[in-house]
Amino acid sequence: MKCMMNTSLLTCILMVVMTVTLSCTKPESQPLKVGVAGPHSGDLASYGLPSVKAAELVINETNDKGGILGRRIELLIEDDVCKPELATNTATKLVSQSVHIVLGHICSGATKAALGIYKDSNVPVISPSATNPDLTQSGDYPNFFRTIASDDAQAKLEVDFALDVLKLKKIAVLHDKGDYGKGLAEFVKGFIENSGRAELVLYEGITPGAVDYSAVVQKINLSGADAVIFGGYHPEASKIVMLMRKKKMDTIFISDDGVKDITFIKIAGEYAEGVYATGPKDVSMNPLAVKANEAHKKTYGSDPGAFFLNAYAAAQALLNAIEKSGSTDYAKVTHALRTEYVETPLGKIRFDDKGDAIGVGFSMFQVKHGRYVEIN
Amino acid sequence: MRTILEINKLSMDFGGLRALDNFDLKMNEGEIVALIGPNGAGKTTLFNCATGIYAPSGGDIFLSPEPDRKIRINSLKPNIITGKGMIRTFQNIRLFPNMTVLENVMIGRHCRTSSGILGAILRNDSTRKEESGIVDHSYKILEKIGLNHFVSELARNLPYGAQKKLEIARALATEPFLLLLDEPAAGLNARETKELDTLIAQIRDEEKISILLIEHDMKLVMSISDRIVVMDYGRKIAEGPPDEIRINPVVIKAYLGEEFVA
Amino acid sequence: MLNVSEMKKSLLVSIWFMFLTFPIMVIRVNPIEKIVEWRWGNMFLVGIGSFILSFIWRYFIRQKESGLKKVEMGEKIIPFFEKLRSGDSIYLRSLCMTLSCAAAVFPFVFSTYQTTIMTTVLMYVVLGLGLNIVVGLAGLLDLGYVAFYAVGAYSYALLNYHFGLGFWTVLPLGAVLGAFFGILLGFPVLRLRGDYLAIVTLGFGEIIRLVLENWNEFSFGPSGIANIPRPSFLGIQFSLQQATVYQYFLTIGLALCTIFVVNRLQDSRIGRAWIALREDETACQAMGVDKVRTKLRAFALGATWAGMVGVMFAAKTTFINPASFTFIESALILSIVVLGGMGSVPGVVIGACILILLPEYLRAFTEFRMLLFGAILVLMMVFRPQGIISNVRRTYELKGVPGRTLRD
Amino acid sequence: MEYFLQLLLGGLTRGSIYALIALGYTMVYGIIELINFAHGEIYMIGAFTALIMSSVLTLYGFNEVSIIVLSSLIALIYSSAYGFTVEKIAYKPLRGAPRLSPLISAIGMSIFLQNYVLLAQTSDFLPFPTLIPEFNFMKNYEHVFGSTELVIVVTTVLVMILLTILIKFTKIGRAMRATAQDKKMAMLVGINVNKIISVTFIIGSVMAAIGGILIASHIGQINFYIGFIAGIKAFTAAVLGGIGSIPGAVLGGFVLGWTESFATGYVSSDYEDVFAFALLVLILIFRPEGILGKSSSQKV
Repeated sequence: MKCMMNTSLLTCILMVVMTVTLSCTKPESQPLKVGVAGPHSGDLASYGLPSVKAAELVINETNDKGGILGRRIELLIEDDVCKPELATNTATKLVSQSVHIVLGHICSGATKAALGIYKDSNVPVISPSATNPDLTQSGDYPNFFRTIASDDAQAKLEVDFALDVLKLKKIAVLHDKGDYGKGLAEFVKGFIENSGRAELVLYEGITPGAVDYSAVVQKINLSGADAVIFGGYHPEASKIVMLMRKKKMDTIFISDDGVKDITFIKIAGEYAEGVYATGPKDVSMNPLAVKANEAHKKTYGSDPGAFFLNAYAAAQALLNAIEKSGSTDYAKVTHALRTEYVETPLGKIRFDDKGDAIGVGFSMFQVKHGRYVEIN
Repeated sequence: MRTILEINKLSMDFGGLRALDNFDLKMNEGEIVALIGPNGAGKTTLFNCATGIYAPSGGDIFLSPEPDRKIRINSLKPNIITGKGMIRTFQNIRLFPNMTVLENVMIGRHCRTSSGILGAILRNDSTRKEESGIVDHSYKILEKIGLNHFVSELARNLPYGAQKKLEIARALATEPFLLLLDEPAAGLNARETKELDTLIAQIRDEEKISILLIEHDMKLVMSISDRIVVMDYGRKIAEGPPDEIRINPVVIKAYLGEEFVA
Repeated sequence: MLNVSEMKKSLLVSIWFMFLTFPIMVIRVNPIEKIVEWRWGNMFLVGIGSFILSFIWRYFIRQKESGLKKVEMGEKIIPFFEKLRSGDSIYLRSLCMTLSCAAAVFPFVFSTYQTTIMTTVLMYVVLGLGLNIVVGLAGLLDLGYVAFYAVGAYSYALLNYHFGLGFWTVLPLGAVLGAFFGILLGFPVLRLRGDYLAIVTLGFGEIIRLVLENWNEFSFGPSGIANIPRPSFLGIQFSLQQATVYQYFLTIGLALCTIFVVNRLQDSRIGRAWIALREDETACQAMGVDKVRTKLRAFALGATWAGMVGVMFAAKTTFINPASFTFIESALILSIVVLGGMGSVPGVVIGACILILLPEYLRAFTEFRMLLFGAILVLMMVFRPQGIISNVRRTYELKGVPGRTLRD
Repeated sequence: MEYFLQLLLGGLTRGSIYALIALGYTMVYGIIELINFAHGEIYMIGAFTALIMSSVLTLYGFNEVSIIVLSSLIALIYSSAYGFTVEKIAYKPLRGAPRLSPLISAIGMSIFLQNYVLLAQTSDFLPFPTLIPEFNFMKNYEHVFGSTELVIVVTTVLVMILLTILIKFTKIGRAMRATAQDKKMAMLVGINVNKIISVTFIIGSVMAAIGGILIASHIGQINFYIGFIAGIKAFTAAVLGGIGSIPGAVLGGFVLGWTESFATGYVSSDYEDVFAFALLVLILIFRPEGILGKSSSQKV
């Protein structure tokens, strides 16, 4: 009983102390905290690390110019390994460190898990890569924005292209059973079935990392599909394309942003020729994109990785919103994100009410002579 | 004198090897019977069949725990057979090495007690009573066997002789009416063997437990057993009181070879 | 110590490691750009590092072999916990008091983040204790334990989604479903022993995950289920911070309950049967223990806790997808049990603290965290394979028996 | 019919890879009863070394044949060196420890090696050069069974035959069998048990590296994570065939490869792994010692 009394007394004292410390207003000169969250270790690290580099580049540049609103910017980099349960820890940690805005997370699942925490703490979040439609369309997360098109938009583009431009009649849809790939494939399947203009001859998931895909490739062959629409990332895509071509199949291969990566062409080599993939509008002529890529090369000595430009644009949009709104207040910043255009490597963008970017155009690309060429 | 164990035409094949061949055996209440025979004669296999570790290829085993009740125990699970009142020890000691001596014996009480998960968690009156009953009973057995100064020692730390005794104690905790001992004297020194001799007699006389034992120590066998059964190549080659067996030419031949038969 | 032969040995080790790490550490190729980068500095570092480490390694190996076993942890903790076990009331009471006070004020002293982490640790304590029943006590190597965890998490998410059932309703349901799946798995694998059992349970865990991943109509596939409500208290909705604290105390409650139950179980008739089964299956059965029932009980009880923690997990993260229930998760829980010391309750608690907190606080070395995690597992096993706290068998009160606490 | 044949041969190719890795598992398990979780990582390191070496050699202008031979050879040497070292560090000090300890140590080693390669090299997928020379083989049926597949299957069979000869007919093979049966006895009759265990790890690692090189050139890309999945599958294959048995591992590999191939071909690749594991569970329930494993009757 005595112990109980002591405990509660101690608790009371501590709570008072806490309240006092917490309510102390912080001086404005404190740095602006930008969280960067995503997978930085584990098997998906290659999708998360480029965002860290993008954030570092943008923020170093801004800090070199004297920061923003007279405040320096501090990066808080946290790993979530793309796991929902770790993402909630990551988010809580960032929130505990009173982060102002967050660039991340990378995977849709991790993003969903983390968003609830950011929402309760009024932290705006911009993801460079989480494409799950629910994130914006459900209306559950008013604090969420993204610089990448959602799955359904991409799926629509793929299906329209297949039906209207290529006039295909038999389509096989494959996915990698992942969050992103399967989500996309579900939409593709739905659009094809609704159109009534083409037949869905195959709908299957493949196991990423499996040692061999020849069985599923044979199955595509047997199904007599004119084209394969694949939802997933480039490692599996290149394996399937290479196998199909080695087996002398000339089935058209259409895929998504996860495949519209230069690595895909480098790995698949000659076999990549003719492959279609959707992706953000060609920005290679965009001077900002050129600049960002060069900065990456200069600083890190290599070409940027996946979602680098999306992350770069997201970082710029975040800083722009803070600058334009003149504060870190949640309402003002989100309002600014929705109203103020910003020049980014992806073009001039702002966000709509749901949080999707306006101005990030999507188009279809095809591999020609070892390069992705935009199809108009 | 009623029959408590009846084995009829028991056979056991391992692939092509016939380890038991139409083996018959009867045991009466209160008897100490020794099972002898050269290595590989099928003695341990018989134990394994009787206690349900192996399923015999043919024949029947009947157990009669009380008058007018005869149960066929072929291929019953070992734990069921133990529950019926027949228990065995092992040739190469099979204690629970990382449990204390007391706990080893307490395992023997498992089949005579019944508290379940809920009882264990709630530790209600009946469970507590049962628990303390288990402890007391087990301790009494250890006292009787003379292992009470080892109660809290881990079984693996016991000297060899004590481990052998502990096996017997553990078996006794299951309240058997028939105890099968597999080479209880193997590896014991003369003094320990002497103690074992007394112990076995004591178990029979005080606990009213009949005993079937496999043993190579002839001195021990001759001194304690009421009847000896000799096995060779899975068959019974002789049976009778010790004095008869001692001079039985068939037995001598099996043990020592042709040339020793006078 | 530092004589010539020792130096020579270490030099050899260092040369060997320089050779060994040469292609991976020194050369980095970019086959796409056709660039080869030579990093001779790394070779130098490996050489120096392995030279020094080999001395330390041999020192500890000698320590271990000479039977002194003066690994610090062991020396300090074991006697301490033995005192606890033997019911030394001063130690017990003071420790409990300190711990409970610390636990009670923790969320008010530390940040929400720290509280979340502690909640996670406590969940793994419960998972570890649950698996401890199966692996530590009954000796059945289960590599698919995470399946039951998934069952719990999905039962809350789905029952809430379809029928709007609340946390408190599903918590016992999760436990029951966990137990049910435990028995379901238990039945076919009863005959298997050792490593066969391990691989089948691994397969079972994978099957559950794959079904969740592929069966969209049932589980919403890889995109998972979002907006799972946090636990409520008499219908009051909490803010994030309050909910975190609330969950923290809930998990403490569950953990205490688990410790209580596991402690009672392992000192009961059933617990003894489990340990005996682990020690010698044949002898155990011959002594009258029903193998099938005992094993099934272990599986079911172990899975029960996983089911409950699963429900808690879903309520904590508010989002679940199959990616959280991979084999690595099972391996992590198993590591907690083995690292802590199989069959030992305080061991599991400490194991969970180390294995969950370590990667979390090693975030500073984000990149190296998993590397260190792997290395620590290996080192721990090499230098203290019985775990941090080896299990101590209970001694019994016997009236008027002197010297009853003899032990090794 | 052609479709069936395609699946059959596809399964054979896939099974060969499983078999090559499974051989390492089964040998190690046979000798020290340890599931060597780090074995998949050895396979990955073998493939990585081959990639690094071939890139370097290409850069220095070696001709094609010497690149293939040299980089494969170096990869085999290195992976066996890794296998050897892993055993010395993570398993040897654990002889006689509780049974689960080496298993945890192995899991730790596996995590360590994955991250070691991740940190020292890259997390990205890297294109792997075609180290298996392509040649004309049944030109008109190339889409059914190409030269690469042929090389993979033939190599596996050859390796299995060589290994069987090694174990059945050589001195070291006899010593290995003796050690597997009874370590204490083997030691008593003068076998250097530690050496035999090291040799086992080295041979197992060589198999894994062969598998790694073959599959990497077949698939055309690698990253640090390939070892984990292949490792689990191969271990499944080893258990399926009867762990400890060399032909069992190969047969298990083939059965697993076929199961996956036919499950994909005739049902759906969604449940490819479910079929594989379900088969494993079924086989173990009805034949707990695996397809070719010897049933060990317990001694009492």
